[in-house]
Amino acid sequence: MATPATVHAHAPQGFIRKYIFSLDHKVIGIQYFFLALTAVFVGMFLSLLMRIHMIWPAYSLPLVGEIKPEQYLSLLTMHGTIMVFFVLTTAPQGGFGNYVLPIQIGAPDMAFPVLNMLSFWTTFVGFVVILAAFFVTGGAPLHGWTGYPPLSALSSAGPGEQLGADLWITSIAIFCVASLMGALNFITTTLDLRAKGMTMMRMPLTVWSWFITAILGLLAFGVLLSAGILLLLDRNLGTSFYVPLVVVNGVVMGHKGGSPLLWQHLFWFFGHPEVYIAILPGMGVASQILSTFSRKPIFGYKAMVYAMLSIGFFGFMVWGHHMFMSGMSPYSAFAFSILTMCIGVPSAIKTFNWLGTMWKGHLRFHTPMLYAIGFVSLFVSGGLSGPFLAQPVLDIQLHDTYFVVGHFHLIMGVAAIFGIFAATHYWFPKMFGRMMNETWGKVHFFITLAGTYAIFMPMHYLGMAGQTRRYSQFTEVAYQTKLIPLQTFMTYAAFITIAAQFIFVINLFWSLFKGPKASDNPWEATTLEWTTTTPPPHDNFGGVTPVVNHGPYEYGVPGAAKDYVMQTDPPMSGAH
Amino acid sequence: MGLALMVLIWLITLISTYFFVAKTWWLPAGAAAAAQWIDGQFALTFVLMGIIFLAAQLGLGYIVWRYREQPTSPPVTYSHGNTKLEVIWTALTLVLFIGLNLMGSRVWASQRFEPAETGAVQVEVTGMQFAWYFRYPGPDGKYGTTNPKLMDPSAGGEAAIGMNMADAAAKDDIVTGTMYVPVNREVDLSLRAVDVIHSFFVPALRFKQDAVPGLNIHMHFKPIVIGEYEIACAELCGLGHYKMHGVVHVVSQEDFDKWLAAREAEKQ
Amino acid sequence: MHDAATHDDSKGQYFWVWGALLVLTAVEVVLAYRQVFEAVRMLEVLLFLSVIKSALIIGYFMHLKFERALMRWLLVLSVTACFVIMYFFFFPDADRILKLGVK
Amino acid sequence: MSDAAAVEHGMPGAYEAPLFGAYSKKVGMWLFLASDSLTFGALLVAFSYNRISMQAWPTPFGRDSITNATIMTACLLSSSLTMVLGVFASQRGDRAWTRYWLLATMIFGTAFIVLHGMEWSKLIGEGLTLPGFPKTAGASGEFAAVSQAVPQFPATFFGLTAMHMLHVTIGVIYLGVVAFRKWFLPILGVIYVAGYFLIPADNVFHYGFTRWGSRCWFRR
Ligand code: HEA
Ligand code: HEA
Ligand code: CUA
Ligand SMILES: [Cu+2]
Repeated sequence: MATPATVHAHAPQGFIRKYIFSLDHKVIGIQYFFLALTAVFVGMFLSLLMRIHMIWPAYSLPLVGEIKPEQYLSLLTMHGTIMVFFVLTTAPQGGFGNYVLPIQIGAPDMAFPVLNMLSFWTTFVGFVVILAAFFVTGGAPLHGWTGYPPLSALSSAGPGEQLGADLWITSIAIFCVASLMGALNFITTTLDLRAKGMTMMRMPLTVWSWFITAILGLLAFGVLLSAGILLLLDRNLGTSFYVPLVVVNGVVMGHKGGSPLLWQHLFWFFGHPEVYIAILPGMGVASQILSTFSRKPIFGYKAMVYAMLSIGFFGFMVWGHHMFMSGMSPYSAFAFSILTMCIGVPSAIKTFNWLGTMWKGHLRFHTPMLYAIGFVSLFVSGGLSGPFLAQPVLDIQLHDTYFVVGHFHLIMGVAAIFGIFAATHYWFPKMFGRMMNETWGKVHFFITLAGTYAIFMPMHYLGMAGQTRRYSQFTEVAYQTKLIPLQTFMTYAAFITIAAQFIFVINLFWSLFKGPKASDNPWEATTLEWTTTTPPPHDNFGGVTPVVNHGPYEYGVPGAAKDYVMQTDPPMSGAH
Repeated sequence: MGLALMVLIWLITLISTYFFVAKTWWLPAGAAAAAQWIDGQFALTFVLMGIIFLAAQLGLGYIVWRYREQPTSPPVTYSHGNTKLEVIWTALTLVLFIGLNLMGSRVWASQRFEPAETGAVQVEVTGMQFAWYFRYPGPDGKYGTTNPKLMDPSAGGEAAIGMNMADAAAKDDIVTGTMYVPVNREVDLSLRAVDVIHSFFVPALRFKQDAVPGLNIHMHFKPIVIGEYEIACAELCGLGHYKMHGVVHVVSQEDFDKWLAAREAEKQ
Repeated sequence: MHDAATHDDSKGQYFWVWGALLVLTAVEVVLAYRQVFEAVRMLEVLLFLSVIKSALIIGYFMHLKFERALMRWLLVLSVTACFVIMYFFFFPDADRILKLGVK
Repeated sequence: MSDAAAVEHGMPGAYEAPLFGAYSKKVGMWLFLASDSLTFGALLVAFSYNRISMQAWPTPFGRDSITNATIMTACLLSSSLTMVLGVFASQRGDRAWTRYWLLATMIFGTAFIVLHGMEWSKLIGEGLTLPGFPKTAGASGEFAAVSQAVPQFPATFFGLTAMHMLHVTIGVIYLGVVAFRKWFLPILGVIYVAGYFLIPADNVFHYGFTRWGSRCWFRR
């Protein structure tokens, strides 16, 4: 397998080796990107159906027909799962990470290209398997993306809990394997393939964020894999890891002695690091872009790195905040609560530093910058509901209400997605050699920012008023019927926002073919991907390995010829 | 562009804040002893987070507009940050967070670490797809045993929770579909579930606890306002999750005794 | 295949380690089979012996001993830390089941 | 993998020194081990969780089982030794001995798998079964009772050891690929045929191994 570097210099020929089973990290990155794009549209379509059903439960849609409560729950489960796994774990890490990380550290490819290809195709299989759950008897599972047993472990507990649930778990297990392979590759690449002069403390914050994300993935996905395997055993071989003696509809099930809490522990041990897996790349991208378009060095580079490291570190010790009401030991809740609050501190550092970066800068409002600013705004709005949820006493009221739904949509459903939007607009020229249309990008940005706030901010009000989540309609509980007008407003907001997403895809595809040609460094940025040609050659730097002489964000350096100093520029006297 | 963005961010911030401050949608009026504490903690957190929210968002909007690139902008200051500032805000947020946290934990401790007061009303809550059943131990103060093999949800009531009528302690147990509790007395709940996880959530009483199959979780609360309060199931439990609701009637002690006696009489 | 880390290439040590592992296994078996200690103490002793064994295996056979100190510490600490926190938060709940479990 | 190779062969000056001073494949292997130990760790934690939450945990294994398990452990321990010796041989550039040591490692691994399979078959024969599987006809010993009373016991036993067996099997196959390259598929075929004749038809492994295989084969 250790082929000499010369082989690498010319790209493989033939369609299949070049575009389908390519070993080139750039092609794989683009494959991940389009997989995520497909997934996000599936997920979005599901959320559209959900929003419609909530307000007009009896409405019969063309093609889809009338949605029954159990089908609503299937939509919900698939929406959550697809969005979290196949969009937010796939696009920022597998997509942009794969494409950009090797270039940003000056490597010709990932450390293990074959593994890289395998992890993409494994992810792809996982996606196909999860979609298949829609088409089997009983339909997609209805146990939510968290899949709490016994509901998820008993095929008689509800429609969709038959083959559909097996497929769901299998898909997740496959996804875990794929992510483990990916994580391993990212870490190794970052450790071993940095070009001369690219010390750890000169890596762009994006690289740091992908690196830390990969570490989280490496430690977290294995646990979910095991948990999933045990759940499969419970479902199919009658074991009782998660299921105690239960009676479903008068029928005594054959299980006994298991504990539903075990799954919750295992799931959230993975699940909380997972949400940081979703946001960290977004943070990296925001830092990169804010610095670039403020024409200022990032404020507190080291602090940013340590903040991300400590987010990763604490991220493993807070999972219990999802379980305050679950019957977990109330003493553990104490510890989890304090640790969860601690995680707000590095997030606060990051927020301050983002603001500090823009402070007294020269802000250039290209589309990526708008999304990065939107990211900061949404991250703050979504993050600040965290300290409410993190206090067990308040969580008594807020747990499993729309307050939580509002929290994670703002911070994950939109902030992290804004990270993707920002990254797309920022790296599109490099990836496809053309510029995206700025005007339409801005139109899309404004509608999406206002629209998503309009959908997800009211969720906090609903949550405080006691609106429980995962309800397919609000007609049964008297106090909740009073909240229907607000829900209706959210549905209309969702219509507009979802419609606006077509501006984005059309812009994307139009620019892919018709956009103006991009120069090598359209944003006047400093990191290594902008030193090579657009799009980069097969081995990224055309046979040479770059030598790095500067930190990643050298903007406005006094005494420099331009207002930015590329990382590969020759060393200057007097500057770092 | 900078102006437009500032206006949008400010608008979003102010409109959002307006609805919070105007309490257009707010926590339902509290009807349990703990509500006062919880709401206090909520208000405190709310004010603190609200200030940070406003400061951060309005600040963001302002920076965006103020520092947009203009021909007249002075050259940027080349700086890699300020360690002192960094340390200051780290320390501040840490203190703030931990302080907030410790303040809130007292209520938690009183609710969860200590058993119910003596003389509390005992109620056993059983969740099953998709109904709540409430059991009172009767004069003997003891719940009779239940047996999974006897559970028959279609029959409802005692049969649904599988009460073992051969057990002497079960003879005077009362099983109902609505919950009655006397005002100003602690309620000692035992929460159980027979099939999947449910969650007993009464917003007005500031009470929520998952009912987990295989566990018998004890919790207590003290209603202090007479009234009817709705229960909503707060843990996804299957297709009927949205309609798994019930009512807690908080009544005076006399009314409660009367109600209990009537049920007892019905049973004979 | 050979990296810069200097290490003692003598094969002998591997046979020693191998022997030690076999002996430890035998000791474990005898202890467990003869029920030398009472239950909890027994578990502690066995756990202790297994930790020694896995340390030997990972250190010698898997060559962790010969890696850079930084790598050694990072790997061992991160994995151990995960288990330690799992230990502290998972098991109190398992214990609660004993008390709260439906009899 | 040219770049990995580049670092491996120490292409001077092109790259920053790797943080851990190890070439990529080695780092990759360590990372794999870290994630793998968490995967298995989670299984063990699940097992301990169930065990703690259970008042009476059965300890039904008798002398033969323990002896057998001891031998199995010895096999695995020895396979580590032969593997290390194999690494030494390859460092000396001694291809023949590298292959022999790898072969020895595989033999120990295979011995483990076979002993494991025999142990399983015996236990199943004595009535230790998973709830989802048919009960062993006529079994009424302690194991049958345990399976009834504490289904957790067979569940964790089979679940965890199956994962481990799978792990060892994949390892042996991978070693085979390393040791034999293109010869490996024929060898695997031979093993398969041997398995087909050696495993009795009423054995569980017959399902996974030969019956499934022969079905696929003859249906065509
Ligand atoms: C990208 C994903 C993401 C991120 C980053 C976060 C970040 C945080 N989350 Fe969130 N969370 C989710 C995704 C995410 N979460 C999801 C998906 C769920 C629900 C899962 C389900 O049940 O389906 C959830 C649920 C959830 C719960 C459980 C609620 C419940 O079910 O009852 C809790 C409780 O503690 C919580 C807390 C936090 C906290 C404290 C942070 C912190 O990291 C936030 C830190 C950020 C800030 C604090 C804002 C910025 C800082 C400043 C402006 C500085 C100044 C601020 C102060 C001094 C206060 N989250
Ligand atoms: C990333 C995660 C993500 C995203 C983006 C969304 C987006 C949306 N979600 Fe969802 N949602 C979840 C994750 C997400 N959600 C999860 C985890 C749950 C919980 C499930 C459970 O309870 O089990 C949930 C649950 C959930 C509920 C709660 C239902 C209930 O509890 O009963 C609702 C209700 O309104 C809802 C609605 C919406 C809507 C209207 C959108 C809209 O915003 C859609 C508009 C879409 C966008 C603004 C994004 C467009 C993005 C792109 C076009 C990206 C382009 C991609 C590339 C370039 C690669 N979602
Ligand atoms: Cu019961 Cu939801
Ligand atoms: Cu969390």
